[in-house]
Amino acid sequence: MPAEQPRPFLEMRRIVKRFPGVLALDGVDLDVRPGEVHVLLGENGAGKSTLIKILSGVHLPDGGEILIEGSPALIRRPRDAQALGISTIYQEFNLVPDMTVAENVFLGREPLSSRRLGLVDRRALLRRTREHLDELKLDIPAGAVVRRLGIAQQQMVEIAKALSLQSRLIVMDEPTAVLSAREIDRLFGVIRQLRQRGVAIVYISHRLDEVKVLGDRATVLRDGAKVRTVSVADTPVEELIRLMVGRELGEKFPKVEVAIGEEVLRAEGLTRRGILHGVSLRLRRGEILGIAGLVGSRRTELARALFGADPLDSGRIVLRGKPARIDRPGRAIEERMALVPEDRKQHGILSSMSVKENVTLGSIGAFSRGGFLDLAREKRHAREYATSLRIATPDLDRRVLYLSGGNQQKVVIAKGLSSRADIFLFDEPTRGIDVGAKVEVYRLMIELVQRGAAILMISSELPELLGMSDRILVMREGRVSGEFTRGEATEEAILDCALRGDAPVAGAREAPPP
Amino acid sequence: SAEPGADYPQPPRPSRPYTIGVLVPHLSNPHFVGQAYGYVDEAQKLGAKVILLEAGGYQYVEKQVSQMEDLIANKVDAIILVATNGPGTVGPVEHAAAQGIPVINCNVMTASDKVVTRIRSDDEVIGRMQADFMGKALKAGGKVVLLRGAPGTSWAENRGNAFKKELAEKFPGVKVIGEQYSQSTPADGLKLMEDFMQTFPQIDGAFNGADTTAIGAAQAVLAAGKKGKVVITTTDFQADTEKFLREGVITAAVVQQTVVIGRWGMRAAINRLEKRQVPPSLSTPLLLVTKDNVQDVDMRGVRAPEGWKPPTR
Amino acid sequence: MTEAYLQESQAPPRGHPVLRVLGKIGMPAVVVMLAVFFGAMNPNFWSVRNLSNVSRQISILSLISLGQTFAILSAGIDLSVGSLIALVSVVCAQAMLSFGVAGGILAGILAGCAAGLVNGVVIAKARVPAFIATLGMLVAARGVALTLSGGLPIAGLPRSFLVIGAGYLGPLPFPTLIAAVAFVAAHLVLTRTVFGRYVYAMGSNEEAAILSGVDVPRYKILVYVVSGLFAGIAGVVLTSRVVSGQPTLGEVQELYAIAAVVIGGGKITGGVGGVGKTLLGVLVLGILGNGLNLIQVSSYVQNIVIGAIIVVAVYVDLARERRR
Amino acid sequence: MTEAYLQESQAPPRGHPVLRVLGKIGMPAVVVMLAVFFGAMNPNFWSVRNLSNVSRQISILSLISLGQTFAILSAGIDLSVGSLIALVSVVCAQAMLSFGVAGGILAGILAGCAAGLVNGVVIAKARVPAFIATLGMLVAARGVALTLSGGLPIAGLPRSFLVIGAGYLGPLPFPTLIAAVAFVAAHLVLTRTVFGRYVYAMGSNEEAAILSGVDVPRYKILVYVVSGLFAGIAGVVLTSRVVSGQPTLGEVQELYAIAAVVIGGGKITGGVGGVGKTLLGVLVLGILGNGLNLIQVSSYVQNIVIGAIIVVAVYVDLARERRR
Ligand SMILES: Nc1ncnc2c1ncn2[C@@H]1O[C@H](COP(=O)(O)OP(=O)(O)OP(=O)(O)O)[C@@H](O)[C@H]1O
Ligand SMILES: Nc1ncnc2c1ncn2[C@@H]1O[C@H](COP(=O)(O)OP(=O)(O)OP(=O)(O)O)[C@@H](O)[C@H]1O
Ligand SMILES: [Mg+2]
Ligand SMILES: [Mg+2]
Repeated sequence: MPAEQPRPFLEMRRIVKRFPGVLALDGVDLDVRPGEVHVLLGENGAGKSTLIKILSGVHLPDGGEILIEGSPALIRRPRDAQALGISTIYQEFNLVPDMTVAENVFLGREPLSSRRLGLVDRRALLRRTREHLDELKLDIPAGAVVRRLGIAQQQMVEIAKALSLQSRLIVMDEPTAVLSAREIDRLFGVIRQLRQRGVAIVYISHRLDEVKVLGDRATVLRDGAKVRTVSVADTPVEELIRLMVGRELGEKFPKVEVAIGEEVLRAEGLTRRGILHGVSLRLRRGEILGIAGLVGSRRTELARALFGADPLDSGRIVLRGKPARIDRPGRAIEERMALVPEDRKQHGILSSMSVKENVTLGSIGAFSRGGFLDLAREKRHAREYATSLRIATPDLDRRVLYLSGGNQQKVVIAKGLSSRADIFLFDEPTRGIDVGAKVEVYRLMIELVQRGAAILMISSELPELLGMSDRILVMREGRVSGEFTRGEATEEAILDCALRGDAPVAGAREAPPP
Repeated sequence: SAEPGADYPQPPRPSRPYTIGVLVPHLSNPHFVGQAYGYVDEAQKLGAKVILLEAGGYQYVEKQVSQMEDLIANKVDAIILVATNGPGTVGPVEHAAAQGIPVINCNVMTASDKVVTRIRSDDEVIGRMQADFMGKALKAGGKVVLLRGAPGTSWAENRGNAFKKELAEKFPGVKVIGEQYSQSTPADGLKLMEDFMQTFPQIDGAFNGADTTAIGAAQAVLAAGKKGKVVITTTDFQADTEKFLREGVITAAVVQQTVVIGRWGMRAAINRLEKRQVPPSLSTPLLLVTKDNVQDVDMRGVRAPEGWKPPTR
Repeated sequence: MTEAYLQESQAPPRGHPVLRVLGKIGMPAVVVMLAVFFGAMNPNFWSVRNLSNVSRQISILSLISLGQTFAILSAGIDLSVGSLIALVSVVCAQAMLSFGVAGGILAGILAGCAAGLVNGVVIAKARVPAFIATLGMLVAARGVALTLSGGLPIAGLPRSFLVIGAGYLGPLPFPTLIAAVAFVAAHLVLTRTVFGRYVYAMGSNEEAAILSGVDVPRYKILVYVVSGLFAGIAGVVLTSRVVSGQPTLGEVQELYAIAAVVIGGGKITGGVGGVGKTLLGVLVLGILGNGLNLIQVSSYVQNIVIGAIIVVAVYVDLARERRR
Repeated sequence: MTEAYLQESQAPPRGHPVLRVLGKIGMPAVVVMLAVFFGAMNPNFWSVRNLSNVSRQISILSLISLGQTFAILSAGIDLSVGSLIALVSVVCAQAMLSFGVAGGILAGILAGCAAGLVNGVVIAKARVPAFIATLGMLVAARGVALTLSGGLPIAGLPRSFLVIGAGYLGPLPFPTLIAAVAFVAAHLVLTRTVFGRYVYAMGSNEEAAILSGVDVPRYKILVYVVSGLFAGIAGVVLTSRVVSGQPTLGEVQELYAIAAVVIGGGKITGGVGGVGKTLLGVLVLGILGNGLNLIQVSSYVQNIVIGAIIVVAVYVDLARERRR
């Protein structure tokens, strides 16, 4: 890190932003120098995304000023930010699902073959997109329709898009949340190159290990206020956490060994053409079964198949000793299963409904007599989970739409936990939630298994898998490629098992001509 | 008594069965169902085959134009047209004429002169007859409102205007204080009359371009307890109109003999196809029906028989 | 979410100060404004008789708008309600002539529910988009009504039946009462029952609802049966008002029902809205329809005014939203 | 997205084997089926004269459906196209009487664009939902048309103007040609131009488009101007076809235009669809309208048949989708 301090590229001064019922930002300062990776840290709801949304013209600040290279800048629309050389990778995906990768990468700045007629030069569009994809070593077809890509592939496309802008400041709001080791390495490679080229980077993440390897300086936010800006190198992780959370955290993984009981879920040769190939697994009472694998290894599809959300071509599922026909999620829930889906925006939250209504949706039957709701009891129940997961919301009637990303994720988890289930399928449950809340989620998982539940946890965060699982299955290309007990599992062994043959994460279809 | 409409007599049954296309604006009120009966029944007697098409409403000129094209493409022998609209139907009429397919124009007139004959009871006369009755009924002078009927239709325009003109000329004592178009359903007539009665404390008479609105108006007057205090005149004579007229809620109805229009149209078509002389215009007599003469009305010329339905294929 | 972006990120709309003041209160303000205005132009507007007229005139729209509220909240739509009124009217009248008043009413309401059931099954099971399914029903139901009635009104209904449309309880016309009861019932169902909660859930994020165990097909079907039920009641009431079965009733009413829901503040894409909002929408349309007649605006010009007010009303309401 | 989810996760619909076979091909199969059927029932169906009739009859629906395609693709809707036809017709006819044929045509088309512009501004700038904005225009434009014309048709248009509606080029009626040109143009715009890309982008994820720096308001306005333009052309052609200005033209055509887009396979929520798909939808409706007349189905029953076929056609098409 350079000793002398170059003039900041960006200065944000005393930024204030109010939302109904929330003071999201309360006079926050931020300055970012060329060629530095500046990390934004803070609990869910601290104001990180809001700050960068103001920087990128999504929100208008209620107070404060923004300087670019010392001169005041007016950013009223995303286009203004782009014009100033600021590009952003948002926390929530912002691709156009029905358009191709290429069309997305160049959306808003299509190469033209005739400026006068506004004719798009499709060849150039595809060619230049491929160039950008290659930079990231992605073998996603430039003509693939984004809707058919996986969540991780979509994230990589977003990154490619942001890079293609040749910006001088790139904001990344939790870019790695949906990525696994391989993609993350590539991303970091690119980030280091950018730093060489003097590009400034604002980096938001809840993965402190990343912060350590990548960050130059870090600015910590708490409840919309800036706590302090520190040099990452000179600040131990525990200190960062204390600055964020304002208190000491207990151990990271409050794992408790629980007596493993009888088998509650058995899958035999689950097969879905082109997706899953003869997957078998056993899940026992009191057990946390971790599922590792690269993105695209079909862990999500496995979970969805177990839950009856996707049809199976062959294979059988045995629940609590009895063969079960789970052909729709409704059946799964009747069988006291619960799923915390991976993609919260599409499968998780009901954004126009309140926090309360989201949390209780899966268990609403429990609060009704003859179809009529007992609203008071429902509210009490919802409050329990909201508080134990520390969901940051002014009140339980706030629409989930208005919660921060991590708090939305907490709502999704609460929804899963609040059901009467005793078999839980967690797909990337801690994605995007802060360190404090993670520990909270782990505690709740332990409580569940102590109460005799069984948990299947899909995760791309190996430390989390290693820390919490009793057993770990590794998947590759829709097959189980290995199994480890808590004792024998190590990061290297699992990665190796997941990577073996290093299968391409491709295969999304070409776009049909519009 | 003689079959109504005997004064344009039924021709002898032709040698070969003709196919006649009949186009009407719609088939969702007694007026046109009665007329449809006239066409179909007469055709049966004359051994002709009828292709009966409705446009679905006066507003669907374009659909009627298309239907006429379809009939021409389908090579019918003659076309009987009840125009949705005067100028709008000129094109296909001339097209048919050019194809040598004779066009008989009934009830609502097309603006084209390429038609064999025009058969109708005149809208102006309908308006005037109501005006004369209204004028006499309110000889002391009074205030009347117009429920004109469907906006943009020739009958609503012509009948209403004729009514106002006649009043202004012959009965200056009777003032038109309000007029409004509405879809011609009882529901709309009811609402419109309710609102009129709120707008004007004193209403002595209500003109109706069609009896669909008159039935609604009658309800409103009944509900307001003004039965008999408002002179309601109307056009045509469906079952409810008759009921209200007998009860003295509706005062007078100028009745078109729709069945007769139908029969005459078919007779003219056959005559033309059999190379007989057809007069360039025929007008079917109108009846002024009130409580006093209602029992002498010969319904055979006015309505389709109980339970008759337009042919469903 | 886009509207979040729009809401938070854009400066509040400029525009006439009066609008801005109104903007603070939104749709209720619009309703009051309209009433005050028409009252000033014609005192009769406030007369008990006229108000009870208005309330009776809007009872039909109220009923079908309630059904529409369910459909739209669930991210669907029911274009068939207008035609269903005609179908119900014909069925009800014909049945009444042979099976008496009770029989007729029952038959009419059942006809409405049956048609709704068909809509529901086509949408939920065959997974045909609601727009298409109910458009098909719009066209077909009208055809059935015309075929059954032969295009003729069905007259001669028993006097006793007419009280439904013409009767009063104190100053309150029966249709008004029926609509009022319907409003309360619908409100309770939407806010206090599992079904109501699921209606919102389906409209907010169908996939998430499915993964949360909501039996979406089943409740979707129920939604359209409910809409059909309300159309059935509306059809019976209207039949009584016009003392005859009419195959031509209800044309374009579906558009006004949808308009009522959206004017009130319901989101056409589902998940947002409610009975209260719908009531506001109905009031705007009802007061306009009555008031413009009372101040004798020509029916041609009425169209222009109504069109404009619909837009302005919603604009004012949104102005409030954005100010939050 | 829900249906994406459904496609993946639901078993293909059971249902009659014939349907299942058809399902493999989808909407084109439906079109062919209908044509073959009507041809078998009445040979005249295949006569050159009849086919050219059909092509002319669907030209109007084609034009407004194209405009509707833009609106729906952009996740909007244009309910006003039907009324705009009437407005255009009246303006065109009146202008023509005083300024001659060219003047009339120009005035008509400009009127369409102007109305579209109003729609666009209200939607994009005042951010009133497209449904409400264009519903308001639906009601208001009809009112303007009636007021301008006094409710009466405007006759006496110059003969030379009538060729547009009645003329031929070889066996091809002019309206058909005009529609054909419009189809090609619209296709090129949607597939080859930046504007076209943005239409899809706005419809598929408006927020993403905004965040990518697309000037969404500007292009939204353009979408409705285009829709108004097509309504303008349709209005002029129709005016020539009915040799007069007509304030009552085009009623409920908006519903059929939307239906055409969705029947073809366009997604009512935007982002998915295209000119080719819309053409299929138009053909289904057009062939039905003509064929049922040729085989002399009673007009009552026609409604029932059309309603049913609309639903079945879409069902068959979706069956194919799901098989993917
Ligand atoms: N080779 C491929 N072919 C087609 N689609 C793929 C492929 N790889 C990944 N995908 C898409 O990427 C998505 C994410 O991968 P998937 O969920 O199947 O595995 P995963 O291990 O759960 O990934 P994640 O780590 O994101 O949960 C999948 O839903 C799938 O649609
Ligand atoms: N559009 C909005 N409307 C209302 N409140 C909002 C909106 N966006 C954010 N908030 C609130 O502002 C606060 C900060 O949200 P923000 O998204 O910036 O948190 P964050 O630091 O990004 O959290 P996370 O780590 O979970 O992403 C939260 O309390 C959130 O509820
Ligand atoms: Mg965030
Ligand atoms: Mg996954």
